[in-house]
Amino acid sequence: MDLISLLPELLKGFTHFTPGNAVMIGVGAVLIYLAIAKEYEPVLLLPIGFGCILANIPLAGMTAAEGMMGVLYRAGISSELFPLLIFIGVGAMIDFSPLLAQPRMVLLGAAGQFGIFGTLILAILLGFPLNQAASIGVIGAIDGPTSIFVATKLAPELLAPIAVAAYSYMSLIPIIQPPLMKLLTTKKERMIRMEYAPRPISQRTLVVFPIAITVVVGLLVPEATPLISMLMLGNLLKVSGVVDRLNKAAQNEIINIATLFLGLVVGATMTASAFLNWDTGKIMLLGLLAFALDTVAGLLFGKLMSFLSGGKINPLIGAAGISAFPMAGRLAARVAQDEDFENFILMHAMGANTAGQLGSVMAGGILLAIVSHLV
Amino acid sequence: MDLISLLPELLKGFTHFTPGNAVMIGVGAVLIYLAIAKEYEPVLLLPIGFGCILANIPLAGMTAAEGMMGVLYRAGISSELFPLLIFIGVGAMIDFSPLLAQPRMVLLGAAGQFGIFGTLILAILLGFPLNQAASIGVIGAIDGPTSIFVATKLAPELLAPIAVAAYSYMSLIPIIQPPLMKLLTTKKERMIRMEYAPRPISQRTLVVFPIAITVVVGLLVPEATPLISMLMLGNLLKVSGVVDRLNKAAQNEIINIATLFLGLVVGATMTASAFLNWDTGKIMLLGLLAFALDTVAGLLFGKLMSFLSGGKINPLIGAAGISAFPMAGRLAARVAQDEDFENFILMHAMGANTAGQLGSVMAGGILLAIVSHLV
Amino acid sequence: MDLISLLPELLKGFTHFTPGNAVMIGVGAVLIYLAIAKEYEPVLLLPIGFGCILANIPLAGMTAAEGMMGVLYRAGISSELFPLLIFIGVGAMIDFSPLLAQPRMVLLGAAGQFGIFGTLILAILLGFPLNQAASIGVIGAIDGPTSIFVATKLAPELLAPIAVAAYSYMSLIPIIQPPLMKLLTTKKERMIRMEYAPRPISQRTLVVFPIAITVVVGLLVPEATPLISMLMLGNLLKVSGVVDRLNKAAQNEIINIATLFLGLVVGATMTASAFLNWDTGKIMLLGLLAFALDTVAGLLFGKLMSFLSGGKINPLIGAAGISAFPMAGRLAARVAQDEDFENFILMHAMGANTAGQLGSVMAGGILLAIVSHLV
Amino acid sequence: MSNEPTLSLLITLLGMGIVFGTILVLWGLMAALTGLLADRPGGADSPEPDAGSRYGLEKHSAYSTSDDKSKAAALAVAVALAGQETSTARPLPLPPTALVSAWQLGMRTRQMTQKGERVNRS
Amino acid sequence: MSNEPTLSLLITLLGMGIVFGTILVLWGLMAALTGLLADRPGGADSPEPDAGSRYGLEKHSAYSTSDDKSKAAALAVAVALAGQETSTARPLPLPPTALVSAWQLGMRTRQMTQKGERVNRS
Amino acid sequence: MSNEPTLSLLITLLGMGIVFGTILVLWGLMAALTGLLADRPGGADSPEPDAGSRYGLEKHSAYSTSDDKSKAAALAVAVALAGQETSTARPLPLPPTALVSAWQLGMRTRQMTQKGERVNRS
Ligand code: NA
Ligand code: NA
Ligand code: NA
Repeated sequence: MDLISLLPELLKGFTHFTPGNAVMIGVGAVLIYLAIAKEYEPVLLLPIGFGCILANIPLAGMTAAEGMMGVLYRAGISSELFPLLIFIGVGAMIDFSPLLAQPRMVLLGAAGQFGIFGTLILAILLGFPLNQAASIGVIGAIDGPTSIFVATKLAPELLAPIAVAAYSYMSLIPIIQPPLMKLLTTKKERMIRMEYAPRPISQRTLVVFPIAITVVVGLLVPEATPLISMLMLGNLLKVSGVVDRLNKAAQNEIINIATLFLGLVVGATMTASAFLNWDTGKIMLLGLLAFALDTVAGLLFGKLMSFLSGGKINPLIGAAGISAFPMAGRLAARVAQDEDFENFILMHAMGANTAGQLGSVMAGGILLAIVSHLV
Repeated sequence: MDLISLLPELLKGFTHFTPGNAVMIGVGAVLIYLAIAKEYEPVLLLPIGFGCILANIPLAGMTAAEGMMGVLYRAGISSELFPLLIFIGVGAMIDFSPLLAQPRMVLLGAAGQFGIFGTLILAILLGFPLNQAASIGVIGAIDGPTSIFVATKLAPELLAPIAVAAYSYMSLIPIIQPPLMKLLTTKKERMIRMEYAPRPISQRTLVVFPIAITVVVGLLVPEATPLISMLMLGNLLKVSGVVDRLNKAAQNEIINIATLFLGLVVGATMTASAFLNWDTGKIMLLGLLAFALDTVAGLLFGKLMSFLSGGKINPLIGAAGISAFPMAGRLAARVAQDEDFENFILMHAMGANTAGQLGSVMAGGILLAIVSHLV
Repeated sequence: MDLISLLPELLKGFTHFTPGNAVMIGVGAVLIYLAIAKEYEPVLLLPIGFGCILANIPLAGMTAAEGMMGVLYRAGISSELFPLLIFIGVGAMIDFSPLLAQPRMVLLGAAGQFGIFGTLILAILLGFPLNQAASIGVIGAIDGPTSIFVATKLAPELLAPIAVAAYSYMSLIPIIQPPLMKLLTTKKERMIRMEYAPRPISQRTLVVFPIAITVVVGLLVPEATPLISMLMLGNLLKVSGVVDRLNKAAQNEIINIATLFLGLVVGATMTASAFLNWDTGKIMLLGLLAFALDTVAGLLFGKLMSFLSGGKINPLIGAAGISAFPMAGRLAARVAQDEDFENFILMHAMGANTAGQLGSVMAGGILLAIVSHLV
Repeated sequence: MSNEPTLSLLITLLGMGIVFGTILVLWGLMAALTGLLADRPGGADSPEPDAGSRYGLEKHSAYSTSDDKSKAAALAVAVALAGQETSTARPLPLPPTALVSAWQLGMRTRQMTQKGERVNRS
Repeated sequence: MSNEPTLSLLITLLGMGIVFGTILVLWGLMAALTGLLADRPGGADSPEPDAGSRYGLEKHSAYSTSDDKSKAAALAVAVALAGQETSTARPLPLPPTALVSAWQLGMRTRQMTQKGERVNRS
Repeated sequence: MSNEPTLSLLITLLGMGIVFGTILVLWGLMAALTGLLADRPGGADSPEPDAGSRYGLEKHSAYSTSDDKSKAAALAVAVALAGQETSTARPLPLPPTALVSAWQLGMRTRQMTQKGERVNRS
């Protein structure tokens, strides 16, 4: 009845608006700008940026437990469903043939995970508790769903900065890696041409591979089973050749819907109160270091393999072992070509790159296992 | 063991069948008939009609809490997810260029909302309590998801008649509007030709527009944020041009699945006991009035603008401000052409029409805010 | 701190691995082999096989209540949503014209359900309690979603072997049926040529049919309403011709996603402890008998109809009345052609086949009603 | 317990009885539907002449002028063969009287062109 | 209770007032957006010259050389008519000054070719 | 607390150790798979000769007759480049011995035709 009492109600949007909200809306706008103008991982940064804006409109209720973002958070993040659904689609898009054709390339997928642990050490030194430090370290998996999966289990309170770091830097790989590549390798090394004499890969091998990987990794690292198994399920849908309907569903509707909602929900955790603090800054810095450490470790291991093979291996492919499929693989091949326009190491780099994808998931699971046991 | 005791069990479907069920199955059949033979909003009226039939088959258990319709009701209506998902898809199908090219057209989107409030007054006079009266008024938003969103929050017990009224009359716009247009405008007015000299719209404008609208409307009317933000998210997915996967998902799988389930679940609330009463009849009548009031207010405001502009504005485009995108816009253009076959006001009418879409969502949010505060 | 204590942790995957797990992983691999190499219902057997493997990796946590499979089980099996969503898609793929063109063919859809009840009797004799025996009997519906729907309600503990039997034998129909066809019919009978002089089917008939079936079956057998109504909804989406978006959604995204998840989740119930027991063996045997009994009953009823019609009906079409759409229909037509290359009974067989689909759903609902009342 | 087998027999009798009973009802329903809702040439008493004629004219026109029975029969099988595909099936445009000879003749013609393919497939 | 009608009138006044107020804000916002973010010929002070020029050049090139006003107007309507279709719409490439005569002329030309169709449809 | 850095070092040692250990197991696994499951020319002891030969014949026939090594190498890269696209990838049909010269030659040929495009893109 008392309509005058409505006035504060009418202005409540403004009276509850904080400078922090304004900053975060700006952050969201920057993410959307990067997504559209720079095409940095747009399918994720655009929804994340938009979710960030939504989370900082006061009283809109979308991030409340019963609001849309709250409902989607429980449906897909708490339940871990969204990263796993995305992995079904990713698996259906990966071709493991280059790796199976040159099995020794798989070693590079191990070296490229050092950044995870190096960053963990640095995070501990900066004062983060173990569960948070491990979650920050997994930014070094250079694989969005893995980072989100582990962070949700170990330190959900850091989900937003970790996801933002993981996806932002993923897009910056063409800027982060080349200087390190040139710094750590000689021109002569970068000019090494590699033989490409792979074994022929039969259809049977391609089909048995994802099943065998699921079982073997599942027994060795049970905590990695959800991620690795969904990646391998997607791959099996593709290589089987008999379930085209499911293969297409995995590559389209399932991954698209999960990606859109994952991005929105991750962005919606970026409230001013949760995001605007020193920890976020440290995480962004540590995330950058994680990417660099991965690349350095991969390159050094590549140089070791080059030395051990008597100079038959181009150490650049080590940088492709960090995951970030398929950008890192293509980048290594392009840097080699920058030295020598007639040098083609793409197939080797893609082998290392898919090995990095496997290694990232396993390393994430291993860290999850160790830290769950200790915390 | 006592198989004779099974006999009533065998006939239970018939013994629990009431005349009301029969009437409602007839209503469902009529809705399906309108959907198929008359093509009145078939993607919604067909599922609503089928859901209505299901709800009136006794003991089928589909509308029980643990039945399929109960599960879907909680998943998509209680959670408000279905109307919001539909809005993502609608947003991805709307082109705001005609509106941005003629910003003053946005005013028509305000006038076309008077039906909401006029109907609220009438509903109060007919004895409906405020929360129900407001929900009935929002039929005048002439926008299905907005009506369903507000009704779910304020008066879920009236969801079925409100949704049926909203979608049925939406299809009747070509019958409801033209007589009012001819009654309220002179032939001379209908023959006014309008200049089309819009500013050029840059890609940047199209991208910034949905983000700015989300923030500004979100601050001014927080209650409208869920609806307006999902509409704008869909639009951003489209105009960004960099997330074609998500744009297609919004326009296809997301909106299709949400529409099918929304229709079924809304129909499933049409049980004989809930639907067959005088209130339903009153709501259907008030809904029709809401459409008429919107049109009248839009036309009168169009005449005012025409007068103020010195006769440079054709008042017919006022009728396009009611929302009901894109039917109302096309209809206004066609009525103008009926007078003068060489008069083209389609771009202006579409501008007013998209403005009506924005105005409807905001008016729904404003009414929700006021009434939530008072009830 | 005590890293030595981590060692058992590191080997936990192996220490918890049982011979039963190994056997079940083998079973999963065999299912995947059948799916890929033999193309036996690959869209279901491949996910089931993969889910089986996942369920037997110790400590992976995917089948725990909060694991991915647990989440999907509650979302789609406990809620009965997955089989019903699949039925929407199946309905959108079925053409009832051949049945409507020859209404008497519907009788064959009744005879082909005898296997359900015959198997129930055998299961009771083997010592299964009534609820389990009935669930096992419904394998004889020769229709995956019906079997899963009824088993979930009556005996969820037997879901895995029942689903595996239902889908495995479905693929074996070309091996199971022909010997029985040749055993039970004479060459002369198999050579009977049938008139094809159907009434013309109007669009209106095709539209009214699914609605009428829903109402009539719903009143006669309320327990069958969920299944029959979703089958008919899908069919209505198709024949209406005005909701192409929804029709495509039903035939693609809805059925594909539900099928993938249903398969995974059903497979994930195949833990060694739940699956490796004599009951599973008995169920597999009884399931095979169910298929044979259905075929025999269908053929004998076909012979009866042939006799009553004065030899105008080819008894082979009786074997198509078991459901298993559309394989059984095509098989009957092919066996007839094997005798006489110029004998075409495909349209008649397809009529019986779609009748079998209806009969299977109704018989499942009837058994569910009777047993729910008695247990 | 001891009478569970008896019970299962009773359930079988009852169950198959209801199945046959329901199916008989469906038979009647389908016969009624196809009779009442057939496209009538005059269509004077058609409850929805508009829709009926619209569908009749627009959607069946390609078929409705054809009275070649063998073509009609071949079409029917083609529709059935396409049953699994995800098409929006159109109603069967069959003439009211196509005798067995026409049906068999039509199929035979169709088969000639497919013979090689069929042999390869099986 | 007795003053509920009065309350509803007040709600109407308040509600329509806020609706108009918000819409006026949107008008200002849209005017500002279209003014500030227009593609400038020089683009010297453009905040994102890279992206701007890229979009301007790559995506509008097909239209931007055309100064035929009737074509532009016809295009605008074509875009509006296609509004419901699931396309990734491109921004309107309209020249800054297309007077009413050009607009009407363009549409008239377009209409000539569609006349028969339109009559059939309505 | 004070020994958390030490702990983190131990975790790193342990973690990288397990990562390398697991990867070594995968190496062995992959070597075994590619060895055991290769398509054999004779295929006498093949565990599933039917499926194997079927896939081999039906699906690779387009490639298997080609012994032009440079084409094979170019194909391999094309497959890798297409890795992100939503195709049902076929197994790599590479001949068992394609030496570095053939590989480099093939790529060079391919590159010639793409030079302009590549320059524009970067
Ligand atoms: Na990595
Ligand atoms: Na409106
Ligand atoms: Na059956």
